[in-house]
Amino acid sequence: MKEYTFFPGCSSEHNASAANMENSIQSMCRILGIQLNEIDDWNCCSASIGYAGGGQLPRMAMSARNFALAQKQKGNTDLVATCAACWLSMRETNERIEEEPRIKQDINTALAEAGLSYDGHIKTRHMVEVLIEDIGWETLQSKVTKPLTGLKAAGYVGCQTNRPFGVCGDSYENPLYLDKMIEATGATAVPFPMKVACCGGALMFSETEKACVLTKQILQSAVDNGAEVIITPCPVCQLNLEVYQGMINKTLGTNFNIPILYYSQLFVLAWGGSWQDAALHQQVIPAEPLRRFA
Amino acid sequence: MADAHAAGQTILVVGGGISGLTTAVEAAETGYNVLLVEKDPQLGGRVAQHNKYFPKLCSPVCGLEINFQRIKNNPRIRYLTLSEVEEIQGSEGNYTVRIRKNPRFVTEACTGCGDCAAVCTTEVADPFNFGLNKVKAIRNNHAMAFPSWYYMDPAYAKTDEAKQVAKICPAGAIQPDMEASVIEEQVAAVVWATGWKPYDAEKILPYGFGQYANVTTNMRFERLASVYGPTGGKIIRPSDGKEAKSVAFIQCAGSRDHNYLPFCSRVCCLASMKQATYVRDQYPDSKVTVFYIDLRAMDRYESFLQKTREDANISWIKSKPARIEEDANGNPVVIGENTLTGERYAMPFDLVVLATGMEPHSAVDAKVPSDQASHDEYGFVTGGVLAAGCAAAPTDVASSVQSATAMAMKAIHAAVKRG
Amino acid sequence: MEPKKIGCYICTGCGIGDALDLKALKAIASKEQKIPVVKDHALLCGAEGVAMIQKDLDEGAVNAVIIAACSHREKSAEFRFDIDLMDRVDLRDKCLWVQDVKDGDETAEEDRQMMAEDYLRLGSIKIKKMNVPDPFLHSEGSKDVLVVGGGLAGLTAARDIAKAGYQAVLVEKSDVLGGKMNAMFKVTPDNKPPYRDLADNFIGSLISEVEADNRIKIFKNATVTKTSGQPGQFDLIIKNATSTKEVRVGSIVVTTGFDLYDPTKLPSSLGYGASPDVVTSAEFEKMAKEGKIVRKSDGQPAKRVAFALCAGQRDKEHLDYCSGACCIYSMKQALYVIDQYGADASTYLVYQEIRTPGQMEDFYRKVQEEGGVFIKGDVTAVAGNPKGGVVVKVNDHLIRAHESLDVDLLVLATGMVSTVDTLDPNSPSPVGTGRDELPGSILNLQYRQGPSLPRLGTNDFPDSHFICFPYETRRTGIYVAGPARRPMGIAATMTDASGAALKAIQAVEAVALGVGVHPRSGDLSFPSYRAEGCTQCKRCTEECPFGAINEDDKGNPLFNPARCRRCSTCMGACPQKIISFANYSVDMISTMIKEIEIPEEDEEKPRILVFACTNDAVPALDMMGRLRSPISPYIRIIPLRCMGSLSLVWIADAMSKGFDGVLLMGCRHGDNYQCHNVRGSALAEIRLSKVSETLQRLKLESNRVKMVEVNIMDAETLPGVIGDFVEQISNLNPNPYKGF
Amino acid sequence: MAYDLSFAKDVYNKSEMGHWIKMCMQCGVCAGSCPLRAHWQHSPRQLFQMVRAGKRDEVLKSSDMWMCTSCYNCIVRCPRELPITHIIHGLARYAETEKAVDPMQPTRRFAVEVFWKNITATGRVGEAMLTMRLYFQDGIGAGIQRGLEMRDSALGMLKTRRLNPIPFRGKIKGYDGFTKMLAKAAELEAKLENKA
Repeated sequence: MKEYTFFPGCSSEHNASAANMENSIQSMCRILGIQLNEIDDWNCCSASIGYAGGGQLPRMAMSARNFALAQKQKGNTDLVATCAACWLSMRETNERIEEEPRIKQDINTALAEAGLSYDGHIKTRHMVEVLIEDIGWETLQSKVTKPLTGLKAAGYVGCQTNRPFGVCGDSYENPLYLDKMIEATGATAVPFPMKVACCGGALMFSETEKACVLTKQILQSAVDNGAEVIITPCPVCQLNLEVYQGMINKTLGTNFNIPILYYSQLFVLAWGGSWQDAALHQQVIPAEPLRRFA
Repeated sequence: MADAHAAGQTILVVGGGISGLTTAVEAAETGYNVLLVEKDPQLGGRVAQHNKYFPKLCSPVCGLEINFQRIKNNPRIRYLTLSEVEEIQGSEGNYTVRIRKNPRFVTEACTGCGDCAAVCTTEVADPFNFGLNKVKAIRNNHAMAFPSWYYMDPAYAKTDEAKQVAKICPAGAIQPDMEASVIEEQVAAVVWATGWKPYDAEKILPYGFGQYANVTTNMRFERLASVYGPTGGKIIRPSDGKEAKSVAFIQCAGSRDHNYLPFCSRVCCLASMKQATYVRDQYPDSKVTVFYIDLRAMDRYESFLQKTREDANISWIKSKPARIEEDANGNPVVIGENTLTGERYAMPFDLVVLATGMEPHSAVDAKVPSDQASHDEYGFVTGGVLAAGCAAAPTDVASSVQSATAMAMKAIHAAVKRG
Repeated sequence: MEPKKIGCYICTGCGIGDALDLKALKAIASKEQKIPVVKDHALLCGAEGVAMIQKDLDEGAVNAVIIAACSHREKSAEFRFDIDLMDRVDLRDKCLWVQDVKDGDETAEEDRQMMAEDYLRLGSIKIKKMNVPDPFLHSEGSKDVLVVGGGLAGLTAARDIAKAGYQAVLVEKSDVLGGKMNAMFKVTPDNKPPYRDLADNFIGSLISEVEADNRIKIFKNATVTKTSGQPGQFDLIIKNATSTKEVRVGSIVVTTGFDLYDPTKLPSSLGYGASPDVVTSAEFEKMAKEGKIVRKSDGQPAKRVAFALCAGQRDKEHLDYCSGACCIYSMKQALYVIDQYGADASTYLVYQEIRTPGQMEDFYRKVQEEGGVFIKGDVTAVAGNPKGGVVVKVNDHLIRAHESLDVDLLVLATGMVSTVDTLDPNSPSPVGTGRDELPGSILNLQYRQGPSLPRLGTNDFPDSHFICFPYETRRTGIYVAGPARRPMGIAATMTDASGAALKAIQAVEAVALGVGVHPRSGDLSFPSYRAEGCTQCKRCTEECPFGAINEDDKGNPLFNPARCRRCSTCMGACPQKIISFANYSVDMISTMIKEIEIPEEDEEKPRILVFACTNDAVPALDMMGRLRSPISPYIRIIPLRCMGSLSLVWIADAMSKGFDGVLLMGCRHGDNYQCHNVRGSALAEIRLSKVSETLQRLKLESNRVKMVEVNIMDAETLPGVIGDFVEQISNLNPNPYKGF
Repeated sequence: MAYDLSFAKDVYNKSEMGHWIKMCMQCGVCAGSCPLRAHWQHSPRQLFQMVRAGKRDEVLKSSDMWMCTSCYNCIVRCPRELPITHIIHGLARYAETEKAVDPMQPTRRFAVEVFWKNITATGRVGEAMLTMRLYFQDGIGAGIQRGLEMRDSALGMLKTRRLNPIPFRGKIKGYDGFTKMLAKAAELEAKLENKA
């Protein structure tokens, strides 16, 4: 039984936009014997868009509070995040606290107001890093009982699990880990030149038209390369690609209807989990292509 | 001789490229003994792979030929090929060096008749042409190669065929069972002239070298343009053999970049101007585009820049491209911002040439042994043993020759000190 | 010396024996050419074969050797014997390997055999005509080296010469050593990791090192008013205010450095003179060295300073070249301002292209780190500011806007101009000007071709073999180093000076042994002439690419063998055929031409003579052999030292002998010449323009003689070039002089 | 206008990672790497040169910094290793604190008025409220309009239990400490200066 401190992030809350990720990840961890110990009373990481309202210290203080709570509750065990943006801002905050004395000092002055303190030393890891580094490809493959043979999937890595830190030293321009995960489930990873293109991120809210053009190109490339589904590790990407398909079809004259799934949903299904376990019932665009494996 | 005893001293020159050859020849013709050590089977080094020199657009072989003649006629120069310096003990004026001689499997008795290559059935990717074509496993680098006797790939030497081939050599020069040997020499000075290797373009991920067939490198392009290269001098694109009439050169591909080589490789700008003339001379209806950050045509080379600028079919875009994509026709599409117009471009070309920079051998596969040198953070030799040409800094050929001649002088100082 | 005893050794290896009729060949050597010792061996370059030759030499049966085997470019180590006379006949590379003979094709076999036999004849004649050169030696030769110019380059050169164990004579025109370096405040870390920090000026220690060295004789306030003689015996007159000294040296290094481009000549848009607060980088450096960086106008602190890079450089109207060091120099000066005024400093560098090559990219970063602002753009106007300082109008290319810079000082980075007087190689040689002192001339060479060093093509640089042999000039034993030769910074200058110093001591050693230097290093031969035959036509003295030949008052040539590069251009120039070398002469080649067998007209086997330059064309022909590219069996190749040695007599000889055509293969000439002797192939072409007269006299078509430029890598195209010419000739009637 | 370093020096000191702007060599890689490059009037490197030229208003009023999608392409490709994404975020924040940016700039409005308020109100994102605020920020009409456009998706989200029907959510337990912490952080932020 492997244990990790867990930071779900806002979108993974009950009834939140990434509930399907959260639920499938919990199933995934159950199968793998991973125990995720959620930080009690965690707060928002402030996300990538938090800079404008928060600036440096308030923004980082928010992540720091989560670290402080984690340290208090669970010591320095690795902290696992499932959301790309959470993982990124937590990791960045920790780095700056450890590298910049001035930041460390100010952050702690602020934390003191909440009766907390943090001096670094908690490693923030993305769930995919845990799968690759701690569980290992062999196990991921060996768990497969219902290989998704014949399923054509486009592995959409997106931005924030890939840059600026990257996952397990994978390349920024052509990361392979997600394709490898798809292949591990028995499915086929189609060639996908847009795998690291940007979906518009948070600008989907404020610059919807511009962002939709980006999202459209990604969907188009996946479809052109024969993908039945798109797989992603990032809730922002998932949301933008799935929820805005309708609008894109309307405004840009396309007729996409391609399910956007998380790697975790694919694993759970391939490992013999139920439709529910894989939270496939929580897709706005139904995961029809997976029916044949259910 | 100024000092008969000093003249008895030997100067060790490591590297048989233009710098090493120059140090060797200049020191020997001043009256000193020289031991020249080259790790490859034949002398000439990097320049031997070049089609032409800038700014005169003449063949490097011309200058090499004189130097080779001078070596042949000068009993003061001993040279070892396929050899590497393993250890250096002592200090300036009084070194003991250990040199490993790797087997060539062909002795100097070889007459270059070529009978062996004719019957050899094993072909390998030609390292001299960066693997762009295949050659026999027993061969010469090129028709002008010096020394002109053949060499055999170690892997091939182990085969039964090699033993058969050995039998047909009229001079009995082929010895597949030849083994490495180690010699020790006393020398007064050590001149490190190990030159450079092209930076590995596959590391420059946004440009997709290795991923896109029609993205190549400047050194490969030299071979592509050479009559003795893989295409007999036809400038064609690898993917489909189509004539490459619209060619882009991307400067600082690896150089001036903290993700790769932080220093400036000095010659790449001029090399690309030169290579632009290859394209323009071969296809009158061709168009060349050069993407650059700063055009570095130092001092008198400026006139070469001005000359190439007169050609309206060569355009210059001040921009470090962000990345390369490939379109449906296999054209590399170069994407970036023209920093003088602010325009964001995406331009397709038949062929893109990456002006990859210089990585000093002294940083990777020809380190100075036994801590006998200090290096800067890039691996250039900055102290300890003497360093000539690109072992000390990125330099063009003329500057390398200057540096190499100067190092001959410094080496003589060491010999005099000893003498 | 004892009579020639020639031995001819024929190799039958590499297929020679199978392809050629050995008996016939040996007969040519012994019976026809009367060579006493003729032997063959199946692998002549093998230990046994070499031993066979050595034995004959040891027993005194032979003292001159013909090796009839492969190209002279092969097996030089094996065939290195301790004798004065040897020649190689190439039966393999330039005969066997370029003759495509199908089995049973008797005509082709016969043609190939004829070719081999002719080459054996040529070799035999050559060795018969060769004499052992006895080297030009001089008892009062000097090995001292003159260094002109006591700046950084000169001091470095003098020190290195002394450290190598030679005497140096250092002449400085001012009363102090150190030159421009004396005005330098700090120096850039050109070759000092981490390439970021300025270092103190080190010139003082170099000066004391030189002054303390008793092997260096120093003349201050002095100039060289005369340089006569030749390497090993250059006789100088060194003058200063009070005295005149006569000094003999063996070779010369010119390190007179540079002047800065005259700022008053700059376009008014750069504002020099518009306000006292527009200064040159030299003026700024002086100010920084003295301490306070202030406005010239009112002495107020100059905290805001702009630097205009390329002030006249890269501009056809002013200096068409880049001055190499100014970018880095100006960055250094920006650091002065920042060091002095810290946070209050504002420095702007307006540039065209930032040129910080190699590791100096780190220095660029350092200056940015310190807050230096770099603007790619042009200074379009400068006006004095009533409040002091100047207002500089800038066209900023990076933000595409015309902006103004309100600064305390504008520093113009003016460029370097070489101080060496040079001679336009294309202008007719100024007869006799070398005989008097030329104002401003560095050396006042007493050379018939003038007191100055010839320029490289249209470039105003005094070197002659740019790229591969950058130190070479067209005046043997004289080398130029530092910014006098080419704009360069401090580290490059010191390297350059060391290199030139090496060349200088190399030259005196060569002279002492009586051997030539580049490109025919080690050559013992030198020209001599039959005075009584001279018509004072002066062609030799005018055409010598290296100015080796002076004239007496009557116009007779005065040879200076130690100036000579052994190219034999003089020999080719002489219409009287009176100039020759011990081992190379007009008569030798003429006799060779006459010795070649010319088949009867009815045999329909034309003969075409090829004169090939031994430097590039001959290696190219060898490569053709290695590539096994077949060529016409009708050609006969005679290598020449250099096309410059081409005597028109040979064309006449070839024609009257019955050759149907003559093809000349020389090096590229013009601005980007590749002729190792600079002018050789160019002069040959000029001479050829007169050959049509000869042909008319003989009633022959002028297109029977053709000259082509051959580059060493042309093996691929040569068969075509030869083929076309053979074709062209076969379309003409056979030469009517056959069989006369 | 005239070059002046006072603005640049402010940015070097006060704007997040602003001191890195000195190091830009104007190669243009950042612009080429940006997914919304077509929509930037001035590319990042142009903004940097404008900062160095002292164009305070043009920079701070510019909409460009607000075009950043935080994809980090520019960061990983910059040959001078400038943390460009953070510099751009910093400039946006600096424009916000200087009150120079047009309050109606859409991204500024969403990030500051909607998102930041939303997360600081409870300690966590309330997605439903966030979406509502976003839709209705231009008034009821526009809100309904926008809501209708997204109606199907919204219903889909509700059906799949990925959108909370009740827009209001409780505060985190340590909310008081949380707000005090933010207040203190904001106070220190004002005094914060960049290293180097």
